[in-house]
Amino acid sequence: MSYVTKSPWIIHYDGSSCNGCDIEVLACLTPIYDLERFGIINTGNPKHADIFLVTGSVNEQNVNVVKQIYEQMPEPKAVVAVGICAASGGIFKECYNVMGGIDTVIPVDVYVPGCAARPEAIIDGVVKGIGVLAEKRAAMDKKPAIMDKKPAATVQTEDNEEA
Amino acid sequence: MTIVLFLILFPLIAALTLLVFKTDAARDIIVKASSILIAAASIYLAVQYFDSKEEYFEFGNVTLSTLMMVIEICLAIIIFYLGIKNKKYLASVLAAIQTPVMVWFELNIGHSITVVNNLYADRFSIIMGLIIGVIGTSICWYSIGYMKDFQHHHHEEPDRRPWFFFLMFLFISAMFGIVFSNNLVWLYFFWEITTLCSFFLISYTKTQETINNAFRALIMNLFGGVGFVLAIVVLGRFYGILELNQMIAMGTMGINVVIPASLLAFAGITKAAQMPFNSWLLGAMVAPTPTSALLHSSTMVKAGVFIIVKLSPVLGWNIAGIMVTMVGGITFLLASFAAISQSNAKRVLAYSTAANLGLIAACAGIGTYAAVWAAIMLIIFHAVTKSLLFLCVGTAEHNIGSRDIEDMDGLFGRMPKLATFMIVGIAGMFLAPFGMLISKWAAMKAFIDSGNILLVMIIAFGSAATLFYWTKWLGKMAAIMAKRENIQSNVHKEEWHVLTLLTLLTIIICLIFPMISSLLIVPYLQTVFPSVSVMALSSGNMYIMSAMLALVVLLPLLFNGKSNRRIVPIYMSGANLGDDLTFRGSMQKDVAVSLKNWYMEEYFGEKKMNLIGIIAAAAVLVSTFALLLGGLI
Amino acid sequence: MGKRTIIPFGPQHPVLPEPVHLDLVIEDEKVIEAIPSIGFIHRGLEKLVEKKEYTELVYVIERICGICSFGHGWGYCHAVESLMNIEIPERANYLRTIWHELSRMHSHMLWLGLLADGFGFESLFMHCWRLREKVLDLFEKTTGGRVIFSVCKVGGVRKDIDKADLKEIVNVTRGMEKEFRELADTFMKDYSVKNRLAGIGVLSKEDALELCTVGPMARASGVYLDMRLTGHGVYDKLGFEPCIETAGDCYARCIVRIREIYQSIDLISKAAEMIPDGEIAVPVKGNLPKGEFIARLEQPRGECFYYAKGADSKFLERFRVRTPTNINLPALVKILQGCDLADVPMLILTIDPCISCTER
Amino acid sequence: MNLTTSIIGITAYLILAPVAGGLLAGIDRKISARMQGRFGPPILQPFYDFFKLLEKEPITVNKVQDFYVMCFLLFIIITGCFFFAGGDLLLVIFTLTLASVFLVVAAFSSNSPYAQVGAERELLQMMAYEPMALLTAVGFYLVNGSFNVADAVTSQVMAIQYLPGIFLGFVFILTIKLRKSPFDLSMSHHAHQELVKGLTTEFSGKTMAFIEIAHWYENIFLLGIVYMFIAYSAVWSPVIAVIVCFAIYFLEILIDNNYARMKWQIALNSSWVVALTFGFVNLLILYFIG
Amino acid sequence: MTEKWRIQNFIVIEPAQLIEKVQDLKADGYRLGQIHCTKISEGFELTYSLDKDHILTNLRLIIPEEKEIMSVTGIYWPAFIFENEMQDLFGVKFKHMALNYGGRFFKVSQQTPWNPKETEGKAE
Amino acid sequence: MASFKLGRMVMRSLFKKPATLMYPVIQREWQERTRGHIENEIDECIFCGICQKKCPANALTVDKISKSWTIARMQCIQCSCCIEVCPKKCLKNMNIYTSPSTEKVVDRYVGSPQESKPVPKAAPEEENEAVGEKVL
Repeated sequence: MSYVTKSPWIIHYDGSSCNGCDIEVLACLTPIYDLERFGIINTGNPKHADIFLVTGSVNEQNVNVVKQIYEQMPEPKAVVAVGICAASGGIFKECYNVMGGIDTVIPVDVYVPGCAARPEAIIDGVVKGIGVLAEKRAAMDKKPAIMDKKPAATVQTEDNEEA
Repeated sequence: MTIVLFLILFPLIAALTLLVFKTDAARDIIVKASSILIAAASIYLAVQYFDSKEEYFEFGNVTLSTLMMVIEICLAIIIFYLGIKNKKYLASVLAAIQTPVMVWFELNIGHSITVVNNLYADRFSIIMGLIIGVIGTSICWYSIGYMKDFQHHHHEEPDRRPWFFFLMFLFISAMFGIVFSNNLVWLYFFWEITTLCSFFLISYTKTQETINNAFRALIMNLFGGVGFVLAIVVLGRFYGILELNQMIAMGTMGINVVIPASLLAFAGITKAAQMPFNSWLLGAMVAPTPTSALLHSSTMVKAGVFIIVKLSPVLGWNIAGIMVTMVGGITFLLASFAAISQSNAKRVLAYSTAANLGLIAACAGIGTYAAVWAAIMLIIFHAVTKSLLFLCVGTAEHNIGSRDIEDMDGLFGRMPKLATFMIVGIAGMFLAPFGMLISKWAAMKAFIDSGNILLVMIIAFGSAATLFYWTKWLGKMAAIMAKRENIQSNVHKEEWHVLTLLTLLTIIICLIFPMISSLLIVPYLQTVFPSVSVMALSSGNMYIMSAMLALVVLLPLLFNGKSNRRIVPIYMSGANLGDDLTFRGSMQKDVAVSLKNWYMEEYFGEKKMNLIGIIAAAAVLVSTFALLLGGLI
Repeated sequence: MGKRTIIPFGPQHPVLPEPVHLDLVIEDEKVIEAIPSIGFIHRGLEKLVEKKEYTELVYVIERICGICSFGHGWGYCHAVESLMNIEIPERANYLRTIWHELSRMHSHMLWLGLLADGFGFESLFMHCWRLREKVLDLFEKTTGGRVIFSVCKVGGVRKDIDKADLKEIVNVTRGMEKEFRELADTFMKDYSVKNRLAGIGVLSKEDALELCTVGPMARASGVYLDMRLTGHGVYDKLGFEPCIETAGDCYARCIVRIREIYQSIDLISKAAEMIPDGEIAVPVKGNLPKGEFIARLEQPRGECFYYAKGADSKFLERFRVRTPTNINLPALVKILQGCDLADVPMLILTIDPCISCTER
Repeated sequence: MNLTTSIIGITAYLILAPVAGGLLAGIDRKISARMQGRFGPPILQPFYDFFKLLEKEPITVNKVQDFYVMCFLLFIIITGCFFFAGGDLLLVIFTLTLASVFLVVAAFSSNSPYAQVGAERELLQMMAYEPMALLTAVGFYLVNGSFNVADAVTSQVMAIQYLPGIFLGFVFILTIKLRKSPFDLSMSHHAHQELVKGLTTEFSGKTMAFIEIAHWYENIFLLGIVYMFIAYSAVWSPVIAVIVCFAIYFLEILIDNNYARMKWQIALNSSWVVALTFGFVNLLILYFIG
Repeated sequence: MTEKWRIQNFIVIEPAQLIEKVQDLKADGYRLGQIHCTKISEGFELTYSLDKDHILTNLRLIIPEEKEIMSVTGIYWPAFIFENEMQDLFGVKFKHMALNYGGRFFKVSQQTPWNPKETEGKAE
Repeated sequence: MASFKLGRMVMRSLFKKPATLMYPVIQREWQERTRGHIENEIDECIFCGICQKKCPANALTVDKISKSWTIARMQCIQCSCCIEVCPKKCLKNMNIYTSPSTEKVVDRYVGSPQESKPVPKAAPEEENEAVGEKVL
């Protein structure tokens, strides 16, 4: 069993969400829910994080940010989309500036439903994410050389839509 | 004795030759050849007098003395004229005071005193001779390349390089004179030559700023000169001696020589740019960098502390000793603080120089065996490391076009070799296994043992400040910035020679310092402090330090720059544009990230620190002399 | 530029719960210039008026922001009801007021926690949020949701609170008061906290007026401004008087919010006492919104505008929200200048930013 | 202390310090969590974190960074070794400074905004605690006539009797060194800081693991200095000293949970004032009575 | 307490009067509440809401789409928020804005989404 | 200089049982009104499609012909709007939430005389159909 399962550090990024899921993510860290029981720390720094919690959907402006945070996380990493906005754009799906769920930009491993997602659901989601992490870690052992093949630096500069 | 004479006279000959042969090629050859000769001679001197405790030479005759006097009068006239011409009347006044007094003294009292030993060589002067002979000449060597660039950058101005090299070698000659003269009149003569040389070297570019600063240096040093003259007069008139060793011997035998000692120490304080006279050293930074390296780090200011250290047996818990200790302590603390607020590399170096000289002075002022051990160690390490740093800054300035530390961002990418040298230099100034720290450690221990708790506090706080300003510079050097072009191929090869030499010296001296200590310093100290001999550092600790240094040097070699890790862009809150240098900023603009150091102006502002320091140090000086005068009356 | 450091602050930054970006120009740690940039959450949801019927739109409007959710729902319903000339039942008005004040409690406690987190007082943050959960439990009991209630609808409210629950609300909030007093004491009297808050980001009354600040931000600078004074809801019946402080610094803003929590507890008790029996909603069938109306509401963060323009159809022609953070942002730009880097999170937090409100 | 005891001291430190340090960190986190009304992580959590970090994909922002961090770890260990071998306290402090400088330079080398600001703050903290650290050594020297740690713990007198001021001052700077609130300026174990992760922003995976373990080593050695204040030749004193170490650590946790993070001005002012008052006055009195 | 929320006060003014009116109101102690825009067939309908003592006064002006209008940021600096927003989302043109983000206040997938241009290709 | 103002609460918390609800170990008790997920008593359902039309999040798909009622779980915002508009009141709010999943769960209820149980997982192609549509 990999140690990743015992100490999954998270990073939380608020896409274009309504804050509802964000405060529930934060609430998970607080005494009543206390994610630290599982060894989870909210690091706030992608380079330390194992699980990427995204709330809210992607829009024009934050798409590069989401991508960049994802790329800056070292392997193994998992993405948990919290709330239905992150899953599919939710109620804002039809808004002109919403591109859709997080999976339009980066691969999502776990979807946590709810509007806003309940802390219990987030805990469940993160625990599921831990499972994904363990699998990815095992896969890394098998073929350690194969990591992310894309050169990370090039992705965020593209700005085609603006012109 | 011949070799001592050679060391004093040969640079003079070289200087005059340089004034005659004005082509680049000839100059290159002369400078290189004489540098090698001088360095070799100083090493030979060290070897020759290695075993003997100290040697005194009867040398000199009336003609020589008269010649010196004539030159002195000429110098005074020159200063007087320059002062009038540039409306710096204070300089003229000071010159008009000291030289007539000196001439009067020599014609009246001086005649009647027989000076047996005009020259001498002991282990301390050998150390100084080595510093001047090796480091001083290597700075001249470095100047060959540097001054070519300098001329290139200032092509609109006339080529004054012959004059420059003349002054450099003249200066070296005078410095040798200072460290080998036992006759105080001679010492004074060389002392004045260095003062005037520094004036011309500082005002080399002849802009108004440089002339002003040169005058400031001149005036402050002339103050010291007045002190020196008074000391000679007092010694001659009341004690009937003119020989340095006799004076020190009297002091250690219990005869009160505190008045001449304080006057001489005062002269030392001005020359060593201690507060309240530190501003000349800062002003002198306008000069070409080799000048700064030669005059203001490794030699001229060292003449100031040299005389104080020489006097240290008669200092200690007397009023002269307390004066020197206090002034040194104040300078160390406040100059270290002031260095924090500086971003101009040369000014940082200048403040650091003033601070370290303060520490040396404080050690010498304490006047115990262990303290003087620390002082001499500091002199050695400081001379090597500081000239390395000055020269590095000079090279950097010519290649990146700025001497500001903040513009040296990413120097590691642009000039890796230079940056490495600089890192060694910086580390050498304050980090654990390197020399300066060892000396500081010894100094601290000496302070505690001497029971001077105020100094203990000063060194504790001063070192903290030192740590801050060096490390932030070190950080700038170490920063790896993306997309930096390597431009170090433009550097002259002479510059590389010297930088490499000094870097190696910095490391080697630290490695062999237990040897230096036991072979040179301890024997010297045993002669001047015959009674007690408590070592500042246990030999065990010394070897631990050397071993640690070896480790620090070996580690990078082992590491070898290999890394099989994936290199990723830096974290910029998710707004990195991918090149690690810009981020997507407000208004969707691409903003270049800019990382600068802290300067804490409101805490450690230069003006504030200088004001406090000058007032405090001046108060110490004034009250000391007031007490001395009061004692006389 | 000399010794100036320019760093990106956000969009992803752990100290900010929401993405906002600042180009921070600092010297040592002193902020010389801070240029804000928003837009990371802009969804354009006001434009959904074209796609959602006015009765459904309330669910969208509630999700402008998860913290001020209830207020948004109320504001929207209020505006639309005014367009349709509907007078909602008194009980519904009372219920809305109770929920709104509970929201204020939860929002302020959340804010206090975040503020504590902003100045690195982790245990204070934890205890604030621990206490806050009790309010959330009340929400869950009465509405079924923790942050988004979906109880407001055009014409009234969807759920009633029965007597027992009302009593529980009063008991729980009153019970919280004791523990909250300890937290409030820490905020108001603890040396280290006071040191971080007092004298930081001072906004004079003149500046507060000039920069058109609203809410606790304005009240902390001594501006007499509280939309509850306009008489919406049942505030006039409860005898409401706003909390005003005069210092205008972060500390004063903190005090204002703490006092408002106490005030909310009182208002809830009073409302629970005075609540009349009756219907909780009136039917809206056969009546379509037309004309225009601007409703204003005192959200936890301050005055909020809801502009609705009906087109005599099921779809509104225009709906617009101007949120308190929106108008407080210029003041933020102002107070950020000359502060320390360590104060930046503090200052951003003391305007209690709700970026998702601002950008919609 | 003779060679044998020195070697035993070093070996014990090398092997036990990370274990004890990790456990201490775990207990710290548990107690903190309890103080915050939370259940908290398992006691062994720091070890899980450490091994997890080792397992992560190795990434870096430049080639030299890892080297500096390795040096940091190495010299922290060497510092501790000097200390537990009974060496010179000043040497220990200087080596510690060297190690810390390596960490700062590692952060500088990344040339990344938050790491840089963190590094500046770390430097400032070093400047803040350095005088008091040196005065602590001076205090021991004045009491025992030697800088050697070995002489202090076998001394005839209990150091704290003579050095109460120095002890308080040292506990004060311990807050900085243990990176506890109110002085967790440059990097914090707490997540939400204006500097993201400050100094350690650019370190990840193994590098981060090394920093963690270096901190464990460092913490144990810092508590060793606390131990020095109490322990002397009396047989029972080591027991008391260990208890005091725990008490001090608990005090630090309590302080951590009761203070807001202060700004750098306060950090610098207060620790210098503490050094100037507690340290200086204590030393003065020692001079007078000694 | 009266029900002040019922008072709406929509005052229709000419675009040329705007600055003068706003200045007068500011001198009277009014505070800028909000500015918003509605796309109508004639162009834009702008509403400037000002508040004094919790009572609203709304200035209403209708301008053709191409017309430039004076910015009120000179009087009420915070208005830059609203003006930039309208500039980005509707394409209203302002003269002399104190702080002009130049169409980069919100980054949106299409230009002026509230007032889609035919030339921009397909609208909603 | 008042320090340790929080001290009492901190020390009390240290020795008290933590406030943490040990969630996965001890299950949460739900309130009666808790909005978790929507169930359809499919036998009652008349497939009128009002819920689909009114759903603000477009999470529902009703197909009268195949008698199916499909809910995209990862799109439902639990607003209970559908329950309110349902003429047959066959929709029910259950207070347990949909559990997180690695896929976007779509539940399809098919009403037929013989079969009255919900089919929790839909076939993949239907899933795509339900959630894959992109809205500009």
